[in-house]
Amino acid sequence: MKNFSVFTVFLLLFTVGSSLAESTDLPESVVTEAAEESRVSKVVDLEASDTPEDAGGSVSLTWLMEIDGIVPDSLGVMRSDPSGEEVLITTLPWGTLMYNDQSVANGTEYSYWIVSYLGGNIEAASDRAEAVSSAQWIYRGRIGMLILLSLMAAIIIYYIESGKKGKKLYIREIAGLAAVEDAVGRATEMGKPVLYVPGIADMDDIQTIASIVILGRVARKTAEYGTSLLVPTSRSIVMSVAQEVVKEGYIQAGRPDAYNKENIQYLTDDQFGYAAGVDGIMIREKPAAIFLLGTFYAESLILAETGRSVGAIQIAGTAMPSQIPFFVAACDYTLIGEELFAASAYLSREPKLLGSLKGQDAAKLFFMILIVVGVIAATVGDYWSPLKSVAEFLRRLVTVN
Amino acid sequence: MADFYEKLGNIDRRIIFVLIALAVIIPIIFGMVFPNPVGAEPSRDLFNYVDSLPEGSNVLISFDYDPSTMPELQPMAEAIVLHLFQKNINIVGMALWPQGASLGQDAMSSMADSLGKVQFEDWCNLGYKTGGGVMIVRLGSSMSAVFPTDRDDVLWSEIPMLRGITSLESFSLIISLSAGDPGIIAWVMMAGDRFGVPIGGGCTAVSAPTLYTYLQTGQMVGMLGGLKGAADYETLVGITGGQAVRGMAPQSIAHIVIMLFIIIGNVAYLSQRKKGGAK
Amino acid sequence: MNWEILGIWLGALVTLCLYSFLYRDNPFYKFAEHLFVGMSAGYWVIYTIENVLIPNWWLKMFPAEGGFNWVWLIPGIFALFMLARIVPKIAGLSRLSLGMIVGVGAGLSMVSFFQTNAMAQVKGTIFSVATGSAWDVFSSLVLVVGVVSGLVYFFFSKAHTGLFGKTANVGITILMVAFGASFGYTIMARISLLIGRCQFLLEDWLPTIPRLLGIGG
Amino acid sequence: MRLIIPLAITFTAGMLMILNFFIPHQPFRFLGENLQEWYLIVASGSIFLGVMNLMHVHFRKIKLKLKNWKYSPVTIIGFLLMLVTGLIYGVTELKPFDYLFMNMVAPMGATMFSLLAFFVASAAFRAFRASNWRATLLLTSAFLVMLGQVPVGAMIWDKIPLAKVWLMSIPNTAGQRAVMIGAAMGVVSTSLRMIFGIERSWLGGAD
Repeated sequence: MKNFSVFTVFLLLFTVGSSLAESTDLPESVVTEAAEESRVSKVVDLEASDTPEDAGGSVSLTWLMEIDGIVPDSLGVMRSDPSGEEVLITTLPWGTLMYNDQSVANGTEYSYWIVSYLGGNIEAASDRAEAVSSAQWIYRGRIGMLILLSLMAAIIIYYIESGKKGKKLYIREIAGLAAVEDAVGRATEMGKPVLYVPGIADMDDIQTIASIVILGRVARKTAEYGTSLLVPTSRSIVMSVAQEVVKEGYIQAGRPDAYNKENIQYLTDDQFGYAAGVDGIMIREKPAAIFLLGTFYAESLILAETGRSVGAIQIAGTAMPSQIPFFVAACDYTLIGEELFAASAYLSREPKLLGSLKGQDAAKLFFMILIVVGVIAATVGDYWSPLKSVAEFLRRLVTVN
Repeated sequence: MADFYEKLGNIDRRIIFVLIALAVIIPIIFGMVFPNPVGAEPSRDLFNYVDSLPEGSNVLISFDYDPSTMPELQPMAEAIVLHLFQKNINIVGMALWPQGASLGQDAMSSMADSLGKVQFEDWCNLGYKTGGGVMIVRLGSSMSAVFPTDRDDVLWSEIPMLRGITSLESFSLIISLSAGDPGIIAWVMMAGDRFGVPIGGGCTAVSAPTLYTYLQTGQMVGMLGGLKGAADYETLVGITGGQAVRGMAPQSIAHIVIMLFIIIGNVAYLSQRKKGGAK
Repeated sequence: MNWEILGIWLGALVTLCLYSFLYRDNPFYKFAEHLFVGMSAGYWVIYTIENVLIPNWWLKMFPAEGGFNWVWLIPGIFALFMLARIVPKIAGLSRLSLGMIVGVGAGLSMVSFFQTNAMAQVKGTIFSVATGSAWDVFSSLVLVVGVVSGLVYFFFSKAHTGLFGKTANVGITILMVAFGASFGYTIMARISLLIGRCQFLLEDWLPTIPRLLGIGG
Repeated sequence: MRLIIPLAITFTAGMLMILNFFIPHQPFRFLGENLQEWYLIVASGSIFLGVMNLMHVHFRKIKLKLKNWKYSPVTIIGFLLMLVTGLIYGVTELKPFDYLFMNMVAPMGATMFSLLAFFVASAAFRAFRASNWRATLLLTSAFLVMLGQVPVGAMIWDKIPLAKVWLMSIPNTAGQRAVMIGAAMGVVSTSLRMIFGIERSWLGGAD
């Protein structure tokens, strides 16, 4: 009967408000005892800790449930701060095993416990767990990546600078890019347009950015040759940027009058609606050269096969591993992965851009060495343990959490 | 003759289109079913592993998918459940995806009804629990602490078949039917690698290639990949005219048509080249 | 008027119109293509308003519980700058928005590509090759050699001659085998799409014809 | 000169996104998260630029009676149909907008997607020719995987499905990894060129 009244007090307090300031004088042992008598499952193994690697203001709670006992309706997460003020933070469906309290201040020690409700009454409570929230300045699991990324950036910038200083840099032939001039030339001879498809991603996609830079170079060539250039886009911003760079290409070629804004048009944001529209353009305008450069998904082959059927020279390029095989099968030339990003340097031959290619190579070399050393260390490490830790270290270095 | 090969090598692609369309339409109209022999592949490995389990062992099936991938994964679920029941192995179902729990319930209860298996004695469904990999680690120390009740709030202690089960190590095999994350990878890393429980699974065709590496390293005992994997298991278990096996008929004919065209293309190409006709 | 049957018919007609493209360009395809472009553009405008502009912008600037969050004026202003392109005189303002978009995109791509494409893949390749059967060892070696020689192929600043060129050749060969396998593997998923459309036409649409003619009821 | 401010914005935004990845502390967290949201809003708001262009192109076609102008009204009507039903009835289920989407836009998308079944066939026929040994490897590996995907493969030899698994898990993984690691280098380099304003042609001419 005494227990019952205790619960009534709790219930009242809960229904009236969430503050439990007055209930602090209730001995906690009473509640625990009650739980055992009525045999309602309580929460056990409650652990509270600062949410790691965040901007602070958050405590993570995890717990388990006692198994033998009556199943409660729900759980209530309780918290008290140093002043002793107790609050019910939230009620959770029964069966939940974790919660993030986002309503704490940094540097304050809070005490947490979880109560089990049955029929609106608190029937059991867990032990308490304490935690202090704090903010961190770095994701510890990302330090390895930070080091490697900074290293790479430094290498690339170093080579860009040395390129600027006029150091002569070699670049190997890239078949797909060597063919750009021929493709535009052929279109001119045949009196047919050039079609440029910058992919279906938006301007925030790095492949689209790379594609737009190449578009600028291609536009300059079409302007020099006096061939019309069609650019259908699937994103408004890409359309705007394409208009700018094509116009600029025509100005640089000294033919601003030949620039036709109407040739660069938006179709639709819809992946397959765009594919249908571009297919229509291909089959009606019959371009002699088609460029498919940027981010492509499943529409890659729909475009490439239709382009093929109108007899165009096709130069494709993407870094999407799943779509490269289709371009390889259906196009005359394919820029595979990194080759797409090398295109602007290749086409412009600007020393600083060539420098960045050299930097990329150095970075690749670094990773190749990392792989080879790692594999040797791991393999030999199976027989001679000191090397095993080397392999472990390298694996940890490239692990990102 | 060379002229013939040249024509053959440049067949109008519309002829290919018509044949592909027919290859798909005809099996659908006539409801064709093809024999589906299963080679030495991961699906057979999984079947053999399950087949070798002793009667009365416990197997955990995690239904980690939702309705969008049902065409591939539901036939797998049904075939595996049927196999386990036939072998008198107890099934404990659970899910890392919210909707997986009810899809698993469908598979288990429909098979149980037809085979006279009893819920709570031969099978039970613990339901969905959030937390992915972290939750799996906890299952490694105590199953009942994570699942104090089953999906319908029946207490763990009141389910007779769970009496001998304490942690993941009580299971002879864990099978994850997985449409993505969390799924097989979480089970392999958290349950397989940490607690040494054998892991098997089924996944969509799209994600199969990334999971093949786990077979290579022995972190998985076998795997069903996509519709073909589902059809394999149906065949091995002896389900005739199953959902997946039926889907294989148009697939098979279409694949054969494409392969025939590749052969035709090469015959034409090589003959032309022999005669010096090729460029 | 039975809306459900009308819906099936609309779907079937546009499906057939688009398939006619496989034969050659024709008025039916032209019609469906123009319709598709128009309707999907309209769809995306509404979708964008309902799913981005209202919840992610308007409701954050003017929350349901009242008040005004001035921070959300900033993206609004940037969006207006972008739209300034319509007026030639102030079209230059759009460069400010472009600068932000490209900056966000470049920064985000840099870390995400480096994390998932470089770090994770390198990590996956650091393992002991001397485990399992002779065949497993061979496979592991092919994997490691494939990755390293594939990377050699991508070297730009060194001529592909001599030993270096031979390694690059191994790399491009492995790439070709990979592309072939990937192509062959994807065919099944593509055929499944066609099966889906054929089932729609044969099992959903065809049966409505006798019903419409009053035969089956 | 007019490029300085946009380039400064690019630099700031790019650096913030990078720092946000490594530093959980404020204000980086707040700025990083907000910038992504802002980007989304700006990109979404710009959709009006595109549709205005679409309408302009088609009205112009009709006015100048350019080639195929008779189809332009179809695009315009289709666009307005979706726009008006969406604005009037909203996007909830069983409303006209949803009806049009489910019964017209979605089937058209699915149909275009399914064209791939035909195109993989014609591309395979044309591209997979044993013209040199490398092309032969491409062809063989595609052929083996295709065989391994369907029952015929196992009928011929029960190791063929295994060959498929090997090709997918070893050479395919190796090839994909090489492409991905290489591409990551390209992305880092391109991003750096953007953030530091080394490559600025995307801003058009203004200097």
